[in-house]
Amino acid sequence: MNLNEYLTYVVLPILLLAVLLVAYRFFKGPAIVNRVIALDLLITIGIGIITIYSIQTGQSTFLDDAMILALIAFLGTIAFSYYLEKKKENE
Amino acid sequence: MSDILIMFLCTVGSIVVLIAAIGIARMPDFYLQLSVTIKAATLGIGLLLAAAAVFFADVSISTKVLAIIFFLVLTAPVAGHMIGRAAYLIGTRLWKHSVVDELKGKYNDQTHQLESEEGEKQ
Amino acid sequence: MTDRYLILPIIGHMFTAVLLIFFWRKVNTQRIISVLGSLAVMGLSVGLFIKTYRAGYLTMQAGNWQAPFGITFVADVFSSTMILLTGFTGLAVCVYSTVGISRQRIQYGFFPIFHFLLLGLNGAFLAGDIFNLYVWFEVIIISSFVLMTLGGRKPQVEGGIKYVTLNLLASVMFLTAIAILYGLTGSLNMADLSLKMSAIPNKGLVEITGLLFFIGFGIKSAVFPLYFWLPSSYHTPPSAIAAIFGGLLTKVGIYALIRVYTLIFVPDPFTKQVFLVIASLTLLTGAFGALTKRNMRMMFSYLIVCHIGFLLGGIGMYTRLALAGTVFYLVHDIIVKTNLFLVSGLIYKIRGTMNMDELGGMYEDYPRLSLLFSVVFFSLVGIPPLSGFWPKIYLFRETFTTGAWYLLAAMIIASLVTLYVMAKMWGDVFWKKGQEMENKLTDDFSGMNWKKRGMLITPVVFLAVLSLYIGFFAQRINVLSERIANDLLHPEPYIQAVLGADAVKTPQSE
Amino acid sequence: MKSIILKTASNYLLPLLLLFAVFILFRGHYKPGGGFVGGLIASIAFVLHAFANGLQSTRKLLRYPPGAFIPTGLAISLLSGLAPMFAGKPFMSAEWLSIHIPIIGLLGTPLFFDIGVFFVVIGIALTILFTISETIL
Amino acid sequence: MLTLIWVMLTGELVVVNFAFGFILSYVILWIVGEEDDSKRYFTRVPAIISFIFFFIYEMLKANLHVAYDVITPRFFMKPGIVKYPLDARTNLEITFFTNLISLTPGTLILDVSDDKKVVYIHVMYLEDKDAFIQQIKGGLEKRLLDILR
Amino acid sequence: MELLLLILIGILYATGIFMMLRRSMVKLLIGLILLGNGANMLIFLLGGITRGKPPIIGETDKVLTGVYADPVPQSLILTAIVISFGLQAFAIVLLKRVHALIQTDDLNDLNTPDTSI
Amino acid sequence: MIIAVLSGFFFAIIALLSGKPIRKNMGWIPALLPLTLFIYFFSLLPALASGPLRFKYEWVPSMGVNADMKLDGLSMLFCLLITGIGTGVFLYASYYLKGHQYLNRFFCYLSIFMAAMLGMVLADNLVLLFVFWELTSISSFFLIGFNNEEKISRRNALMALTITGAGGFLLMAGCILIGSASGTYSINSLLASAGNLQQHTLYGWMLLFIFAGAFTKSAQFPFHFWLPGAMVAPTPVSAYLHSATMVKAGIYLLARFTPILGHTAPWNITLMIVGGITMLYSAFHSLQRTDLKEILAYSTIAALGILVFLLGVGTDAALLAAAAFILVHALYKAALFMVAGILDHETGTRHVGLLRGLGKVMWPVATAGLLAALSSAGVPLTYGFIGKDLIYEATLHAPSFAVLLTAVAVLTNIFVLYAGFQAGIRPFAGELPQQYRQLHLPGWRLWIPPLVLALLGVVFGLLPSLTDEALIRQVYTSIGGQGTLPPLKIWHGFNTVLLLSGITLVAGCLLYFLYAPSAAFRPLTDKWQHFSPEAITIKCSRAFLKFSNWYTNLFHSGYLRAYVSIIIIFITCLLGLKLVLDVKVYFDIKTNISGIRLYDAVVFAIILAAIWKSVSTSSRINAVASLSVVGYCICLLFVIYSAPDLAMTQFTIDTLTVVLFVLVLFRLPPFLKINDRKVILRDAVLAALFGAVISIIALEAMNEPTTKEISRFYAENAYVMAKGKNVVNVMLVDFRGFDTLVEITVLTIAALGVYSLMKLRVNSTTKE
Ligand code: NA
Ligand code: NA
Repeated sequence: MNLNEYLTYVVLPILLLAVLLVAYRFFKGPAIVNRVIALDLLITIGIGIITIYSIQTGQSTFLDDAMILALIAFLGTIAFSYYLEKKKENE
Repeated sequence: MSDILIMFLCTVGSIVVLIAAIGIARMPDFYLQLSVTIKAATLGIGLLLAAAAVFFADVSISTKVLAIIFFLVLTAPVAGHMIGRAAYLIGTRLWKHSVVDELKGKYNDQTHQLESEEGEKQ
Repeated sequence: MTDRYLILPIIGHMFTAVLLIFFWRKVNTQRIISVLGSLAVMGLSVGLFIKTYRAGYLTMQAGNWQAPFGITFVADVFSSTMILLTGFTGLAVCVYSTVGISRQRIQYGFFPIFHFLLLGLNGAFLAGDIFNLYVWFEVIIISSFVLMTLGGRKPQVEGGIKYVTLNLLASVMFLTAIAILYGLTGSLNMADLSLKMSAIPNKGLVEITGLLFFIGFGIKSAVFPLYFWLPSSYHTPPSAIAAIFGGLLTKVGIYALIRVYTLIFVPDPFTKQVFLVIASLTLLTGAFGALTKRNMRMMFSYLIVCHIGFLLGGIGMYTRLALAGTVFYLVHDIIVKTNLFLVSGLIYKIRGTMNMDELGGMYEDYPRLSLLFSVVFFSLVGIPPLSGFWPKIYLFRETFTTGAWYLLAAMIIASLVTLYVMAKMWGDVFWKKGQEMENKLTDDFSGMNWKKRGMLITPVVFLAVLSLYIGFFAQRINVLSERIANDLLHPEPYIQAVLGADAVKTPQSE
Repeated sequence: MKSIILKTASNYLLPLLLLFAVFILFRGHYKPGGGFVGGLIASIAFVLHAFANGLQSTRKLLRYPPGAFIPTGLAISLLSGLAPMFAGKPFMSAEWLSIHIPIIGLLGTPLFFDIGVFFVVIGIALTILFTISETIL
Repeated sequence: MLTLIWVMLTGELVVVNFAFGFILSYVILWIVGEEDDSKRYFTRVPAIISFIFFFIYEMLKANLHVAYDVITPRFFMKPGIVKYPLDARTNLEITFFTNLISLTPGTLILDVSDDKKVVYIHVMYLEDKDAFIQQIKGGLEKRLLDILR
Repeated sequence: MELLLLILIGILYATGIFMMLRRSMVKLLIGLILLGNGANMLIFLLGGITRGKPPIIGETDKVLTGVYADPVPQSLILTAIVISFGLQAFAIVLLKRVHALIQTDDLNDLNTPDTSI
Repeated sequence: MIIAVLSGFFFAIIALLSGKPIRKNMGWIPALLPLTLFIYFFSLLPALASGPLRFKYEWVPSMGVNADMKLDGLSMLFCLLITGIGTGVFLYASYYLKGHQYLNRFFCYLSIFMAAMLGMVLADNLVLLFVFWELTSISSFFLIGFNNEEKISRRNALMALTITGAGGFLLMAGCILIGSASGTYSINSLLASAGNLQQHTLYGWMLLFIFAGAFTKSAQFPFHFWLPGAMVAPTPVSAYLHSATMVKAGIYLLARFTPILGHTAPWNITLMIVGGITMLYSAFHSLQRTDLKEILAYSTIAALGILVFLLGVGTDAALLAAAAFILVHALYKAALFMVAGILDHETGTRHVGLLRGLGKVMWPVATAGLLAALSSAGVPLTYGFIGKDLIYEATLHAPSFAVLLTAVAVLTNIFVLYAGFQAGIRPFAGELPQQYRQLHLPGWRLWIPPLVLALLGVVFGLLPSLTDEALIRQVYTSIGGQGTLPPLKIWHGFNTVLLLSGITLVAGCLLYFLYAPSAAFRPLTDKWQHFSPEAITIKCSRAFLKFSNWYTNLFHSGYLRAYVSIIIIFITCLLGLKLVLDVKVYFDIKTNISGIRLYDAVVFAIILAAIWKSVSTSSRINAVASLSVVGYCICLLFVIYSAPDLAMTQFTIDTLTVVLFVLVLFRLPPFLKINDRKVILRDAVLAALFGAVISIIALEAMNEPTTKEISRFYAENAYVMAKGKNVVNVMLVDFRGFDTLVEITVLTIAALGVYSLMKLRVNSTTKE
């Protein structure tokens, strides 16, 4: 089994399984905060998938996308936190 | 040789990620879910990225990988802190088996000011 | 012929707009810059028109990338005519706006956005690339969104929601059509598309793509049953804004439709039939709507819808003369509709209401203005020999040659209703005795000095003179229209101008 | 949102993100990136700062109102497009200098064009976000 | 520091690049305003490295603990929120400390009090509150403050 | 994969429209965003999709060779994405403005300018 | 000739600008214009004998529309009437409206009208004719509505304009149809192609259109009712437009087209029936009116009916009769109207029952009235007698139904006589009531014109040869009369015609003496009022308005989602129909579809789930979160399918959108909980159909092979020529850099828009 096949048949399925589990949490909730962290983790795993994909294809270009994801994904989480706090304040 | 290293890193990394995923799917309350996810994912992704660095074996890529890891380590805890804080503020419940909550009642309802001592509020 | 100065009417507005943003909040400076800018662009437009009229086709390859690889700008007689009209109406509305638009709105960017709108229009007229056309359309819609809601009054934003939603829907349809076009041909240059589309064997699919464009442009030009955004919103913004909308926005949809349906597609009988039926229904819908409305500008809005039917009908008949009629009507309609809304603005300034039941006495108080307005109204109705009359000759005529009876009937009904509602409005607004004094107290107009009055009236006079010119020197416009129609039906020179002389092979068959 | 942690983190992240934004801008011609993404990242940096420290301090940090970036950027792009016209070429023709600079590569009008895009994007993103967050309706 | 990151990002170890990176960093720092304590990073490189290794070790240990709990069917957790008195005083210190706490599995910072005296930590395995506090105090916080001060 | 994308595009268009038919302004906005995504995917799909070969010329090459992703649809989508961001931002703010004026999210409350004569 | 026409328009402008002098005491000056023109046309009269006079001017030659003019007999008759009676009316009006605030405007309209009328009768081009035709309608609108502050004036003006306008547009269609069928708009050339036109498949339509124009303008049944309404205009207008000239435009049109379209069964029969009904209907109605002007209006309609009727009979005799009767009627009717106007002006009433014995105080007026009435009655030695003679001559020798036609003519003439006497004799006869004793003869400008007209009626009656060869025969030839007919004479000897004249006279006089005008018959007719053309028209127009309202509100209901539904239904139907009709959907899974990988499937599944969530969730913030999942997954797809730039941009923008939403959303209330299952199902089906149509089209497009020469060009030249390695970015800043420039413009505008939308509050008193 060479590297590429190993990645395709072992590593990626593991990651995809992880994605499905996180997605389960996202859709199940129950509260918005659960969804937010699920979303955050989804993106993080996305970084992993992109990394594996870039190894598979030999295109280091995709790592740039991973970098962007890493840098700004948390802004979304911060925004949701902001929303929740403001919403609370407004009540 | 490097292939084996890559495989190793990838396997460990993906398993860590998977554990985090199982964690978030299984953990009974929000805080516990949050606890397991941030770091596990950070570690796992870090390992995967390290695998990429080994694979490309190029200074520019290695530095890039380092940069990504650096960003992750810098941002993930902050994000976790923010959403955790927000969750507490909006009253997300702790797991029923939790043993102690010393934060309870320390937030000023109007201003969200957080006291260090219980008595200072009055 | 390549001409790198071709895009000056675009650059001119862009330059003006950027300059205006630099002078943010300086109201008087903005007024001056804006008028000068409009004047300059009008000059450039006249220059472009003359050059194009002589040369036939001018092209510019942006970035010096040869078509079909770069973005091409093409000026043919049609587009330069549209640019010229935009220049005229733009200047008129600009001058009117200096007084007609409140200080606050100018402080919050009315003028730069106005120039961005004109920029978008000029861009759309010159675009020789279908995606570039899309981008220009986006400029147009976003600036119109902003102008529509500028000031944020309740009816404005309520109408704005509908306007925005349906126009975005139109954009999506337009983009969908482009996607399919690219999927079919791998090209975006309109001249290139013209060649490639005719080579595609799956004609049904080609027609479908055309229909997608029709839907996109149909929403923008407010044809039945895609018109709803127009009567929901056009009466809400200030008159100067409504004027530029009423004059040009729906027409750019028609322009694009004509462009696409002459250059890239050729309507098959099914499509023609669709156009004709929709044109007839548009005429009737607009007419019925105009009959029911008692607010002047709402009525005008429906008249816009109504008169789009003439244009679409001409396209649907798709003969040389019908297209010439359409182009003539387009020329007339742009000038007159713009003026119509300016006039409504003046009336509003004087009386403070648009409701015809509350208006009256204009004839007594402002006899000369009334006369001026009547010129506008008559032109709109198409009282011969004013501008609206001439194109109907060709349009009526071609219904006989193509056998589109229902279109003729719809055109007659629409003309009659237009006559009726305008006469009724004349009776109510001008002839009827002035109502209680309450309205007169708020007469903003009488309190103005001659300079301000001049700024308001001169544009109306200017456009009225233009429409009189169109009416009395119809020969010139007609020659122009026929030439444009001819050009449109024979796109080979266009393609050659864009892609080079050997792009079009001489037809092998026959 | 007053959180010491976020505040501190954002203070360090801001220069980092800005640096990153410029990096993305300049390398756009060779690798993924360019003026848009660069500008967006730069504006995200400021947004983050605003989340943590409040709008006023971000405004103070910027020195100029974000709206000022817009005409500046537009002007840069427009001029970089117009420049070739003076050399007798059509609008937006690329003109390159023969100096090679690492990362950035060749200096040329398309680069300036991209820089203009960068500024416009910063300007609009910040204008939109700041306007919304400071207006209490 | 920024210069270093720039070079890292671009991945080209060329003198010109350093120079450009430096100028750029300078400009950015000028834009974002004064950063008084940015120079001190360089003096502490060895301490930082040893700290990193310590931290990675701690993190792996905790990770395994949590992982075991996650994948086994029953939970052994005793979660709770603990008030932790801070020794760290400056914002930077606090931030570093809290981030590291959060990165360690099983612990999570919820908030810092407004007077910066205490942090509230969510802990997964809270057998003994005081022992936990002592463990952090003696380990992570002390080592961290050694580096930063 | 093209098949899945086709289905996805259909679903994006359909749900986009479905959301536009609801009574809430926010849903309307979500619908528009979904529609925009659908159109982008359509361009992407019809431009031809290619795995793992971005249109970036290698360090040592001067031209793209072999199989590579079509750069045209990418540049078109990029433009479209950015434009729709501008439009969305405006639409969101408009929504906020409307809400501030009439204190509702219900589209049924917006018909004053239409039904008046 | 054209100068003659244009002078009217020039003068109109002058009149408009010289308000004061005209209002003061220079009111007679405008009358010089028609007078000059009258003299001009009169001087051309001899030249006419040697054939029509032509004038050519190219106006819009590319459309075949030229300002060509032709002066033949028919035109000459009308020109002389227009300018001659015009002179009288101008003079009359200058006194009648002396000192009126808007006298100058009045003369402006009047001159426009006169010029338009002249243009119309001179035009030798169908379109030109229509141009002037419409102008007469418009100027008539302004003249009817001259007393604009009265509601009834405005209403009747609008009614007249609408009816004549409707006819006008149909006439336009007719003119253009004829022009396109024959290839020319020149009336002169049409004469040659009369045969072709009558064989044309659309001949019926041509007739329909021409008749529509003529009947509405000449107030034929059932379009007649606007004319009595038009009597709200000042009397000079009634005298000029609504008796002598404008209403005869329809007659002129029919006469003009007689040689072109006439002499066919449909033409003749329609005209006879319509003319006949109009004659009787309006003649009968004139009995019930007590208002002088209304009586005259109905008798005018009757006279117009007679003319239509004569043109319908279409024999040479009938044509000659028509030619003469135009002149006869114009002379006496204008005079009678002016007389009625004088009475109104002096006494302030037009009620026949109130006016008595006024001959004693204003004998010249009485003379004019008497003479005009006699002429209208066809008393021997008046011109009216000759006219009536010719009519009876024509009906008696009609090719079929001669007796019936004659009877109709006689009956009508009796009523016409009655009406003439009511207006011209009754007010002057009898005892002068007390309240009118102090009345004086008004100024000469008021009574000279009717007197001259009435006298002319007698002069021409005594010396019919004055008009015969020079004018009436010319008219006769130009409307297609061919045979030689005996000259006009006072005395034909005793024959049937004379007998009929006698009967008419006697019966008419009996009627006059025995039946005093009253509203006695009104109840009777009021019963039928619901079925009168006017009532039906009003009812129809009300229904039409109601329908318009219903229709407009049906579509334009105010509900955005209704609009969206309609649009989507339209799109789906249109595209679906086309797909079904013309496109063969085929689906070849092997050639076009590449394999589905695991991550494709997972990403796809998550997108679907997220879309579902964003649709079904009842919480806003959940919807936003789901939406960002969709966005991030798409982003991942972009990475997988080789679009790193896209992925970056999509990702950053999605994040910013979330920020935006978050900033806005927290103040909004939660979603409405409206779960009408039926509505949801309906919308879902519609949306699904729409999505399916788009998918099918996309599938079809995917199946088409594509050449990629353009992207190949980019791939090959991005580095070589544009010096960049990221082809997408090179496209963005260089190959397609213009798009990007425009795009940042869009962003700029959006930002400005957001700024102004959030900050600007315009106060509601500003009027813009
Ligand atoms: Na880019
Ligand atoms: Na682009």
